Amino acid sequence: MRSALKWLLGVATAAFIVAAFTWAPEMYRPNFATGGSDPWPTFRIVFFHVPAAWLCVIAFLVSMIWSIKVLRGYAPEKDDKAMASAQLGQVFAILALISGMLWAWRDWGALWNWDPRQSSVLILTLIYAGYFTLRSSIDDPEKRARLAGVYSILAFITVPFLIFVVPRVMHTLHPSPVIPDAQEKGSMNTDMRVVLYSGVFCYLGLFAWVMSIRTRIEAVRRRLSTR
Amino acid sequence: MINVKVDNLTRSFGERLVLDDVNVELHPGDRLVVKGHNGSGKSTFVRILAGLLRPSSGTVLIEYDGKPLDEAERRIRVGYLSPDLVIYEHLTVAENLDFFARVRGLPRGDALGATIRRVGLEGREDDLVGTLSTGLRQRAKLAFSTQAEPDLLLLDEPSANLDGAGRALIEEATVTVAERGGIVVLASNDPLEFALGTREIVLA
Amino acid sequence: MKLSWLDTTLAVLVKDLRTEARARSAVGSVLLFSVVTLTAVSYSLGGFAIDADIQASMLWIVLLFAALAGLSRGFVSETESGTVLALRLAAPPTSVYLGKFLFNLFLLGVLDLILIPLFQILLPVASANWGLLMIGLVLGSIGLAASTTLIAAIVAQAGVKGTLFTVLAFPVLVPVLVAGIGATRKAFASEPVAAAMPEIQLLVSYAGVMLAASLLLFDHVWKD
Amino acid sequence: MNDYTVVLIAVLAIWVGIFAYIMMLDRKVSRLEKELKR
Repeated sequence: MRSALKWLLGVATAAFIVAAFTWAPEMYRPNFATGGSDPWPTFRIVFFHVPAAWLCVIAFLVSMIWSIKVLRGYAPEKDDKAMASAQLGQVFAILALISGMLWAWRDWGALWNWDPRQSSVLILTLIYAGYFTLRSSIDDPEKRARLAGVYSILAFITVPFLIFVVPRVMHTLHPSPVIPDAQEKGSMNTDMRVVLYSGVFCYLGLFAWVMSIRTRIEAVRRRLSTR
Repeated sequence: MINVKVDNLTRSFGERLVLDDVNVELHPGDRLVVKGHNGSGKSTFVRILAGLLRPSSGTVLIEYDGKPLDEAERRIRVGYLSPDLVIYEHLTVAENLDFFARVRGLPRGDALGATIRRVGLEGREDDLVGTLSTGLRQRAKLAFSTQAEPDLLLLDEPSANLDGAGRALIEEATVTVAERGGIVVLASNDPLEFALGTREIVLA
Repeated sequence: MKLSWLDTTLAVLVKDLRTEARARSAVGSVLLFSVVTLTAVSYSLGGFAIDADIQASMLWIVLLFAALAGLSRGFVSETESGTVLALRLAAPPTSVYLGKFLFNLFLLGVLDLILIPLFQILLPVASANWGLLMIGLVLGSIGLAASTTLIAAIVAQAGVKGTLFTVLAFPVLVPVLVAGIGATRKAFASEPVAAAMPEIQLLVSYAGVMLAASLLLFDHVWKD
Repeated sequence: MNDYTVVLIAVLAIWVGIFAYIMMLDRKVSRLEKELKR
């Protein structure tokens, strides 16, 4: 049964990609010169950008949850899961950054437009970098799991500040981009949102699948080293 | 009264098995000498008793009047002295002991005088620990370990750097704790210290 | 046996202050770093008339990195010298964290007292709502001290040198940096305190949440 | 179909590649696990 699920994920993601490019309705943005609005094809990248940003946070949440379990009672498997989800979180963060920059470059000619959500993903990437640097500097497995776990919990607590509070404060620091921030999901109609959420589900499926492989690899590696 | 029960204690660091299935029971008045060549796990055993290290498997039960010691009690009822124990070099002997008494919630003031006299550091209490000779520093550390008149005294090679008078202090501390119904565990390779023990175990 | 946590916390603080008075390792590095950074900044900006926004950002960047230069001393000096063993044997963990937290707060206080006048000399601000500036600095310092104290403990336990402390601390401190700059910007623009309410709320909630989390997490860092 | 078909094909190709790679990893780990069980 398991492999059927994997093939389903494969097909579903392919369908999502096609839908994002074709089925999802065209997005328009106001054209100040003509007063009307013209099509905005590059907007479709949102279907790949936003789910990646979501997964980056979800993966960090999963890593924090496993870190709490590690602190409750150490077990190598728990630490593997905390590390694996953090690694995947880093991958999704980079994916979100790249797609964000690609979009910003296409639309505003600048690779970085200091959109508050975009910079919170950057901060998350820094946190992940710190997390892995800390892990690599401790040898004893139990101590590494414990200290890295504490850091991931402390760091995750700042995520709500980064996502909800800092953007509000940060807006006052930078005038928002000239074009009304169409990235706000609120301005998307239901069809678009269907595609977006299916994107999130596909990413979630991918996350769960790769994470299980990652943790099984760690388990095999541990059994090999102790045979 | 205090009792110590160690069952199937093992401890390994990564692949290296340091303590392999150690079993011992200690009762009030016991003075246990832990023998074994370097690297046989003597220090690890004492550190686990002091609560500084968790066993890999097996249990270590330290009970006072039938109740297992909690964190706060362990800070007062257990005294620990080892070569890697260090006290504050930028503080004087008196300042060190005053600080440790305060964080342990012990009486301060003249009680400190008694501790200082017990380890023969009268007249040196206002010297910075950093300026003391290794022998006098070892005495200051002994003061730290016995300040709370512990029921369980854990000594890891206590006579290192000590002269005759210093060794006498170790013996006196050991006897005092045992006579009070406490337990002493002394890890050592020094034959002179073997005589202090009433029981012994040898770690392979 | 009187074991009030306040007394044990103050014992740790007094001990650190006394050691610091003699060794001067933490205060030294913080002050030196701030003077050096500020001079560099003012050299690069001194000539131009810069507006309040830039000055607010400059102040907080110098403050943050000067703080990061010294705030790990509290724990690292204990592990380097080996006194961490005696401290673990004798002191309750919560008092160790709170004592070190207050010590870091003291360090930040000294840093502010030196930095703000120096800043006013090198990069003068015409007029400002000094009250709002003070609120921003005090609340920011509490948040800064809360999380850096726990991260310093992690770094000290990891037994690792160099910049790892800054790498770990910076991303966690971004909310304080953003809110601090926001509040200071409004202070330099002489706006009333009420105008900086969003920033103040962020600073207060951040400090509260981080202090609570650090207190809960510290035991796991402190005990092997 | 809008004129972004080239990009669509490219993204689909990338996804097929990723999917195949992960499936291969999955199979390899399962084989290793069976071997270890023996």
